[in-house]
Amino acid sequence: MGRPKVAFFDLSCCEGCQLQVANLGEALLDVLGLVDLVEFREVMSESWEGRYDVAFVEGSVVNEESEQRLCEIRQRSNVLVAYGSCATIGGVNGMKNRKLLSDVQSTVYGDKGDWFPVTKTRALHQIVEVDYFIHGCPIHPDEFIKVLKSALAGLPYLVPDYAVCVECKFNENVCMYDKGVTCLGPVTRAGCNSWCVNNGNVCYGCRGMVSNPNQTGAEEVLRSYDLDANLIANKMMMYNAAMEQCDE
Amino acid sequence: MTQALIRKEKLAELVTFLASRQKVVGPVPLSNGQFKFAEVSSLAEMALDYIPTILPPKKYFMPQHETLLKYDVAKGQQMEAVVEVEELTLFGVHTCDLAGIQCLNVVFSDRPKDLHYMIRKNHITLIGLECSDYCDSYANCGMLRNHLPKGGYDLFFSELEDCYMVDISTHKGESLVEESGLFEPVVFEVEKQLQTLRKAKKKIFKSEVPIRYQDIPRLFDETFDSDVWKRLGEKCLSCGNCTNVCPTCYCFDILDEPELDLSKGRRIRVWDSCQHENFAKIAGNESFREERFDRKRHRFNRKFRYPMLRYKRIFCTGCGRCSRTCMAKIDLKETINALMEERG
Amino acid sequence: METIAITHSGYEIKRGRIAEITELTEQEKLYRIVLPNDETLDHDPGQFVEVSLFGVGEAPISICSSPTRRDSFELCVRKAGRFTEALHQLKAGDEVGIRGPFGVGFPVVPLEGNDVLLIAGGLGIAPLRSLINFIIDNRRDFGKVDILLGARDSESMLFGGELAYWDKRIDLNFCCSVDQAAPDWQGNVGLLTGLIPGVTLDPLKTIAVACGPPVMYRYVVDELLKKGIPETHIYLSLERHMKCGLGKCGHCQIHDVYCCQDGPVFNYRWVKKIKGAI
Amino acid sequence: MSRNVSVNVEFLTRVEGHGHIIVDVQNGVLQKAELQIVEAPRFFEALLQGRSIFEAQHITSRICGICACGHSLASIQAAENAIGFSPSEQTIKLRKLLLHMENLDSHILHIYMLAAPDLLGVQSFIGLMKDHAEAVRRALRMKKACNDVCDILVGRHVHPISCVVGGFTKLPDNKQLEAMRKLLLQMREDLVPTVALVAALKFPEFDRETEYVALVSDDNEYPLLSGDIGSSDGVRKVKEEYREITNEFLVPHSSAKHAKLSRDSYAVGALARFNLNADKLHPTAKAVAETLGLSAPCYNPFLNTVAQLVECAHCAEEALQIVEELLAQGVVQSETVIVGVNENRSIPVRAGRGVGAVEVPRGILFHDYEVDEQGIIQQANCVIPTGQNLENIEADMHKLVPEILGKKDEEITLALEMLVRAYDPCISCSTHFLEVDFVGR
Ligand SMILES: Cc1cc2nc3c(=O)[nH]c(=O)nc-3n(C[C@H](O)[C@H](O)[C@H](O)COP(=O)(O)OP(=O)(O)OC[C@H]3O[C@@H](n4cnc5c(N)ncnc54)[C@H](O)[C@@H]3O)c2cc1C
Ligand code: SF4
Ligand code: SF4
Ligand code: SF4
Repeated sequence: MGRPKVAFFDLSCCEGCQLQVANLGEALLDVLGLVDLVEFREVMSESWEGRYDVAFVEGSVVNEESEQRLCEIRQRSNVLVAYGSCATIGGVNGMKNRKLLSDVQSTVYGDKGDWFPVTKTRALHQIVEVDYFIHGCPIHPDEFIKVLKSALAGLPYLVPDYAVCVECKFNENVCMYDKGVTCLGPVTRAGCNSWCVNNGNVCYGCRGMVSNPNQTGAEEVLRSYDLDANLIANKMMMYNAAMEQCDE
Repeated sequence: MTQALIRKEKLAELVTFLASRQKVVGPVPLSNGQFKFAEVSSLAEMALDYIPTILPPKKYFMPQHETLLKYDVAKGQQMEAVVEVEELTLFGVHTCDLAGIQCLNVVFSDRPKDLHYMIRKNHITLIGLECSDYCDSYANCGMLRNHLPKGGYDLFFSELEDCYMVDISTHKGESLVEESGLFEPVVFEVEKQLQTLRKAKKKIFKSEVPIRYQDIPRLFDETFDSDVWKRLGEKCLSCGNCTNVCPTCYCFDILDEPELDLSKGRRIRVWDSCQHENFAKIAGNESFREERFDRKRHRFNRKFRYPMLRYKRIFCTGCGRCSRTCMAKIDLKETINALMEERG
Repeated sequence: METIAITHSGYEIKRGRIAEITELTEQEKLYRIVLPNDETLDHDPGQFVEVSLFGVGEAPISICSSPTRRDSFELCVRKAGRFTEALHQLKAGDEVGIRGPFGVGFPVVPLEGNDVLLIAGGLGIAPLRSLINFIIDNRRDFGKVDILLGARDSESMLFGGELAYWDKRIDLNFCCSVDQAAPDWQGNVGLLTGLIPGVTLDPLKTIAVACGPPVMYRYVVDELLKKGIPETHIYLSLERHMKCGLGKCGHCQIHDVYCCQDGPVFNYRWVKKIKGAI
Repeated sequence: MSRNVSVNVEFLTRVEGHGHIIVDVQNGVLQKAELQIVEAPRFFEALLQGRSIFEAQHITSRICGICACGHSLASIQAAENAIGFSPSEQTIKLRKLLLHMENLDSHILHIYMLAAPDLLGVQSFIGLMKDHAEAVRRALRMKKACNDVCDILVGRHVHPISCVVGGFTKLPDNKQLEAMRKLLLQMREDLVPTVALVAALKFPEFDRETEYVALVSDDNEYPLLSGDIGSSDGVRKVKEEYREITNEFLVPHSSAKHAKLSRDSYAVGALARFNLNADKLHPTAKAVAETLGLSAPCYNPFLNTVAQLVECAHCAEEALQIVEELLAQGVVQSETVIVGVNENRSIPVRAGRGVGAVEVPRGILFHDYEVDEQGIIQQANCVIPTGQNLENIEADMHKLVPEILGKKDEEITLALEMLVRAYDPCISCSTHFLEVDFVGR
């Protein structure tokens, strides 16, 4: 049996997650020893006509073209992995869903807004079936490797469904709330090893919310910091706005 | 056993001596008036006037991630059970945390014994340190009678006017005292100072909640259906902070971590929390503590009632960490007060 | 940091070889497992083992064969998720890891000399099968034996051949019911609890043992009590999330007990006291 | 010679983002030479409106994964200018260090992984692994070193965590500075064979004189993080007047806006910086330029890759110097900031406008914010280097195609791809900019 054919694709995103893969350093060579990398537009000109055993797709769907591309990739892939917040939950691209699309277009392109048609931002699983999720903006290299291992072993990868706080406590950080600022750790699903808090910043919720967050409880906590309602909503929705529409 | 004393000016030398023997861990300051146990090489790096560290010393007895087995499935299910240990001196452990370690000792030495814990524990030298006042308003060690030393250490230091009175409780402690050559015999004057300290503590460490130790389990039994739990459930974010920081919470999950080639790997255990929704979920998606309030109640009962039935002791040390860490401001003392009020 | 190899840690596995796999339904497979060096598992009916696949994990599975059959033991596994699906991929000859047996099983000693009423719902038949075959192999030690079995439909009924055999035996009263009947179904239709009133029994001489999904218990117990069976004569097997099997990891804790060590089989008198146990 | 050529490269590879190259020659006459930008727009300017200025860095960093640190720095500069905050000297020093690492990292990626395969006649760095295994390992090691320094400094290179408005949320201690120093010393060593590798490459010969735009200053520092905007045609403006430099306009085949100044187009990037500021480079970098035969002014856009390597030497040396200075002085840990969305009011806020102008790997980057007295963003504008280069790339294509018409179609296509790649375009970045007032004039 040959090594599995692996390909990387990107839709609308910053391509930071592919860079995280490229940045694995020499571990990348170990990975390349296990798989047959057949397509990776950002760093390769090769292309592949056959089926993909594993397709990693980054970025969100923001227009009809990208929707079509995604469907084609899905059809040609045995396993589809959504990686990066844009792909798994819509991510920062989703913020525009809370505004009028026409306003958004004219803010940036003036009266030429309709030269570049767009749709609401959607995560991949809102359009096609997704087999694995690697959350995060950007993805954490360790989790990428973990998911790759699961995919190669044919096992599901269970995204932690507890809060970032758990890892934050494992790392014994001084809590941001004790430092007088608010943090989305308590409602955000773990898996990043509390990356941001380890580096002195707050969690922005890039991995999406745990499946059953106590949203009212969390808003209550945020309110006690004298933040206006808009700021609180903005904070909670920086990454999660595209998922909101899916709940509707 | 016996006692000795050490002059304050010799303490730095003692720490250097300990650090020359093996890794020494003590309380070091972080930002915002918080502390953690971390490796030190001198007294100057430590803050002996600390309040409870973010994580209790349990992280040295049962680390956040701990290898149980190493495996290799290249030829079937092959494995080797392993313990990762290192010789360690824990310096400056407060009485509440000593009590916490004792709780863990009880659990892990209960049959079937947990060898991983037991072996690691035997590699740790424990040096306790007495508090003369409450750490802060969250602490409630007085209620749980953990403000006084109750064993569980090799050496125990009580700070007096210009020396520390040192209680030597084990052979290991005794040989430390002898080898260091820094201790002196106890003199009557110093013994008197210790008595004065303990007397003063009696006044300071009054129970923060008007309930007697032996009545606490019954309170929880009688308030199982209380509305107080419902109210906590509305506030709780289920982040699990309270369990991770608790010196007597020991629940864990077991996971496999394969290496990239998928054949070799480790089976590890990782701290888990009864506050997480999936903690008690079984196949068919039935969960026995689906509601937040139910999980909250379970946690409190696991501190104050269930262990009394099983291990004949309360599993709250009074360190106050859970209240200190909770961003939803769920407070242990307030909760007990509210339960008492409601019961009338 | 030093790594010391240890033995008898409780987490080590025995390497069990799968001698035979029988597909019972689309969801359930039966595994016959042999331990190395002809070792006997030496379990009690109602106990469970932790089955392990390195790289995937572990899951508690009831032993569904009787301890009287000593050369191997059997597990009936339903595909429920990550681990059980991986287990379903295995072939005869493959190895699995085995820890255990764990827990307190069915009350074999109190049952002896008494009439026995066995009630199984769904997959609950798996652990009970161990007890049933144990009783069959020691038949004269027990009084009258009634077996009540409930399943979703005839398709999901497990151990079909064996059921027919039990049905045929004159020293067992066997009775089953399905929730939804296919057109060709001849037997009872309706909830399992509906079978209880029809059983003739001497309540003071009967010990009832039930095993099934948690929702079933409250109704079953109601019916048994209506029959006049004393609370202390009722035993239930409780399923909880389990990880270590050693009474440490906390997942299976109900009040002050650990299901994995103190259970999974409990007397109803105790269960009744504990809010939320069933 | 009258021939027809039709080049249609869909989804240009080994560039960041999505673009097509379209060239149409009819009877030997060039009809069309376009770099189509088909990246779906992401509307960052619109997303920023109504949000706290303290979130701007986090959001705009997500414009581009490759230049995330550059965006962060430009965003922070604009934000701090807008609210009237002055960073400390230590902060500025650390930011310079970060910018050096960003430029190094991006240039190495471009030189080894994106540009070198063309020059060595393979399709990708995977192809390089056969004959140039050592070079691939070295490239990965050098990239890893940049990442490791960034990990220590700001938590990660892609979307840095700890550099925020006000300073740094985490500061390196001596142990970490030592670790950075070690990595940079290794970097210095690895640059030597890199220079040898590039010296041996043959770059296409092609010249087109154009206007070059970059930061300029009156002191002796090679300006990257501060300065005025200058051009080789003698324009000089303060950064707040960047719009008079960029003069952006829309074209239908690109979701990225184009720009022009004194001529029909201008260029930014490593070569522009080199042309304007070569005399301010670190001596080691000057020596590298000499070895590689690069001297200012240079009008061959293919040599942008060479200018990048010269800058690598500069950045590595400067970064090392900063780290060594910090080691000597010690980092003042009390300067650590805790900001969040400023709910603790640790930074005073006022209404105002601020512009950030930073030399990021691909050229000069502008962020421009207007905030109200609560620090809420009213207007935002970002002008990205690649956008500024697009018109110039097309002008190059217009000159290049007739010169190489004698070649085979595949060769023409490859030459065009190489030309575009030489600019190291960052297309995801380039599709977010500007406001209404500039459109369609
Ligand atoms: C004492 C006991 C005896 C059992 N006997 C059998 C048996 O004979 N045959 C059989 O098929 N199953 C039995 N089970 C259930 C079996 O353990 C679970 O179905 C199995 O653990 C699911 O693992 P998974 O990895 O496939 O599922 P996952 O992918 O982990 O999850 C699927 C579902 O199973 C639940 N689950 C996960 N782990 C456990 C666990 N340790 N215990 C219970 N539920 C869990 C999850 O909450 C989820 O709802 C028994 C359980 C217990 C506690
Ligand atoms: S800093 Fe954030 S993630 Fe960490 S414990 Fe506090 S709230 Fe949770
Ligand atoms: S801490 Fe929060 S924002 Fe940061 S990486 Fe983790 S989930 Fe994302
Ligand atoms: S319950 Fe709270 S106060 Fe008690 S020991 Fe645990 S953390 Fe400390």
